[in-house]
Amino acid sequence: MTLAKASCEFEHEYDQRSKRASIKSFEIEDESYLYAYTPFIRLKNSEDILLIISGRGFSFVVLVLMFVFFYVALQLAKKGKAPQIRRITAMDAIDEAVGRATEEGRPVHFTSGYAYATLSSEQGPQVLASIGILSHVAALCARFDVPIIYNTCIADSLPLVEETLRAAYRNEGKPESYDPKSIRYQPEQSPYVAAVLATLQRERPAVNMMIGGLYYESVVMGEAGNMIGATQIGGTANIHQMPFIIATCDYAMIGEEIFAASAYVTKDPLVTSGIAAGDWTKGLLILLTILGAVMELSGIPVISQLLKW
Amino acid sequence: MSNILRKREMILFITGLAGGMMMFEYFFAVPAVATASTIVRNWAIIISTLALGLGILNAVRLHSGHIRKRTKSQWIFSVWLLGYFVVLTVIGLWNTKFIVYDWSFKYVYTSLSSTFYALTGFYIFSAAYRAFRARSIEATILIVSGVLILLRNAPIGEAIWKGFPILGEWVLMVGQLGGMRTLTFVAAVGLIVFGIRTLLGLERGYYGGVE
Amino acid sequence: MWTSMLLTLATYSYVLYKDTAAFRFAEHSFMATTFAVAVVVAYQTLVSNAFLPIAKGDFSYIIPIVLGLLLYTLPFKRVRWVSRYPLAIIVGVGTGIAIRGAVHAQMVGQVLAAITLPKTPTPMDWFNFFFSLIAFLTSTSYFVFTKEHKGLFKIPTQIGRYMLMLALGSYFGNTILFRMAMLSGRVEELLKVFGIIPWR
Amino acid sequence: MAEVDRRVLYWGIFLVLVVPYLQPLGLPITVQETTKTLYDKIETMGPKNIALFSIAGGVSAWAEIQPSMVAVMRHLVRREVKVVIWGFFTDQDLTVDMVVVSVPELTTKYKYGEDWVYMGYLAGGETAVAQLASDVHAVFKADKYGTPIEKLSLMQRVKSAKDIDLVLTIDTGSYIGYYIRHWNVGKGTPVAEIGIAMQTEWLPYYPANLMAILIGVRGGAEYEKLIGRLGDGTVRMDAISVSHLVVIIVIILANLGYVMTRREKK
Repeated sequence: MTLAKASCEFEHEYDQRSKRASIKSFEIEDESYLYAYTPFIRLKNSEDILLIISGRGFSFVVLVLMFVFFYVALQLAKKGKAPQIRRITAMDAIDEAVGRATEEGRPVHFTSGYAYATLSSEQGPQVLASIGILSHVAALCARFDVPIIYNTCIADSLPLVEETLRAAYRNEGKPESYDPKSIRYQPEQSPYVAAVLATLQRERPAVNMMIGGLYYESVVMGEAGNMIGATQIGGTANIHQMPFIIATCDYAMIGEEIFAASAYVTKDPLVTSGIAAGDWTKGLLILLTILGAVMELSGIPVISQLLKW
Repeated sequence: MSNILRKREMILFITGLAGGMMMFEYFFAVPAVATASTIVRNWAIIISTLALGLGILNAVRLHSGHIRKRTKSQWIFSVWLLGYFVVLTVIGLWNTKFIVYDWSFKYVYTSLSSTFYALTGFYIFSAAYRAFRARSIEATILIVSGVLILLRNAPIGEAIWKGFPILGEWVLMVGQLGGMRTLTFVAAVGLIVFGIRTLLGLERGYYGGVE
Repeated sequence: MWTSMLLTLATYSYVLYKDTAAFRFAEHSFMATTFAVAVVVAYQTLVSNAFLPIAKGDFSYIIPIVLGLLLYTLPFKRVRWVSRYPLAIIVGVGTGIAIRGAVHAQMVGQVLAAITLPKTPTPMDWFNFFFSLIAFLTSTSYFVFTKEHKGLFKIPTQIGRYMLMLALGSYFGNTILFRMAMLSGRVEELLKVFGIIPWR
Repeated sequence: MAEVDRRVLYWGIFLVLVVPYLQPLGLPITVQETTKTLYDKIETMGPKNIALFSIAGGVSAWAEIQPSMVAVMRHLVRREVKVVIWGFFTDQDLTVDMVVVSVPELTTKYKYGEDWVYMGYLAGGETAVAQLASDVHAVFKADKYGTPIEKLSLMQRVKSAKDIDLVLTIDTGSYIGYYIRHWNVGKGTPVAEIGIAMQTEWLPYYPANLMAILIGVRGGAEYEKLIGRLGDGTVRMDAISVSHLVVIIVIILANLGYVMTRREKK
């Protein structure tokens, strides 16, 4: 099994001080490299059958470690030694916000963002986390008889959302109150934005929650929600939208917080134990960063070699 | 048979299998797995594509409800939506080059897509107006870094004072780096923990709460 | 051309004035076309990704089609559960892809970048190196969930918050550039269509 | 002050964005060295020289590259430099049309075949660029309109990269790299880039292999300033400048208002 050799060879000299580069010589072995992604993968030894793709070895170790940490945390939780989780204010605010909606007799609006319009992209987990939070919100809405509106453009998430809402109403003993029309689908991103704008303006929800794989819609929905004076709770792990969530929402969750929140609302130690596993991983890699920086500075590039393994 | 198939464990097993395959393929160079996971990815695309029908059913249900109930200042638009959609779909499936479809594609679909995207220009402005207020030290840092970037991007900043682009450049190339790295890093940690939870069936968003 | 601009104006009437009938018209026309385009694109995807391989004799592609059709059991209470199987594949693929990309590029890659020393450094480069290193460490401490941010631990988390704000502010400022360029492009087209400025 | 109706802001930004289109303001902008070198180079060229206009960007990139393309072409025509056009994007005919319409001298002052030619579309990526460097006539047998290459007097002078005095690669991808490798390193032809904002990643190759680089709308605006004819680039940069200025002013006002209301409360 031979994957392509690094086929486009051109030497280039780069002068660090002046930040100038120049090409000295070049050669092309095979034009097919233009279409192949293989140059990015270097095989260590073509004789081996099971090979770790070079450069990804350490990442694999980290991933395995995380599974181990998760297992340990779960076992600890089963023994009743669940770690304490710090408060997530945005989640605590949900109860109050739904309460306000009850008083004002206005609905609650919930949405999970564009997320490339499918669960099978790398945005999928954010949408799942969002639906996890939705199950909590829906239960509250069912309890207090507040209508809930869910706008989405992710067709393959519809079965999940339906089951989540139905389960929420059933668990509160009001299966007949579940209205399938509260889930509204629009194809693609911009019609979805249009529909959310329309919903906000026409049905004037008291609470506007946008949690998930948000894209440009974050600032549009956030400002439109502000205009009608809704309490806004937002969250995303997409870095490029975090500033807008923070700017437009009363309560914002950024990055890891939305994943943690979906566990946090369950208040179930078995579920929240995983958050501790995440903290341990962070701690480990932080130690590695400090150690690595010190060693690099003293001229022993062991850690950086390890990371590149 | 259907009792076994109904079990949550079976569904989680399939999920784990598909997820495990994607991860394995990424770390190990085994041609058989690579081929298999490409096939599974193609399956996922096909299934997602077929899910569009669910969305259409959803919309038809919503809007036919509006029409039946004659919802005030809505039902007429619902009629328009469904009628236009059916006509356009039939034409589009028959021939995408046909004038009605082509015209709608260019002047309604493409044009309005960029119109809606450009809406953010308005909203980002008022968001900046609200967010950029020096309520606290944090907010002040947010303003200073935001404004420096604005002055770097607009040629007028350079014309006002030569130092603005240099400061803005520093914020962009160095100042924001650490924070960005953290956000990338912790989002990944959270995501992986969440992913493990999903695969183990502990996650409420994915059949955690249903029997 | 004219239609598209009238629809654009109708859309902006929502922002500049209020929720008008014109906006509703634009909204519903837009949704209808997008639905139609989505159906046509989906049909083409199915043809090239599934029907053509089947026609060529690769019958394995019948499986995803059957799985996809299982989604449509959703309205029927007794057999609803079978719709979970196609979802299992979709969610599995999504979770797997997300995890594998996250661990490599977003975790190990970031640590590696944080400890990579500047080559041929100037004093400024050293300052920048330590600044971003400390920013990384402190702001990560803000995301510790199993410890309340109190006492000694409050110091790094507070600095971390400042660093996060620095990052988010710069992102905010940078995005304004692209969004303003988009909006000004729409303004340009409006003016051209209405003959206020000439086509160049 | 603190709570102005949002719609006032929206109207404000909308109207402010209209102004530069009605009257280009030509707000101050500093010309970068990487732009100036291209201007200086073309200033030294004349009717004896031939420039290559290679289109490797689609219509979708017009928003960014159109101003610099037009401005550079205007400059070439003013210096009476001969121009050869070819490209690698299927929708490039529209781009060529746009340039011809924007620079009418190409049809009035210039004679097709003698002063400028459009050779048409070419597939093949790096291989094609490499082959063109050594033998243009082996690749193109006729121009876009079917005229055999032998009958085009300008093309009689263009056999290989050595006959071209300046390559202008209009780029949204990696064609700039192909030209650097095969035309500049291989044959010594000067290469200049007209690119989208992302192309700054090639900046390190300036000036060793890349003689100039015009980045996005800003590059176009700078070039318009150099040739003394304000156009789309200037207008768009004005729009950016004005809108950013308004944003900054509003932020300052908002903060003033905030401080005032806080004082009143005290």
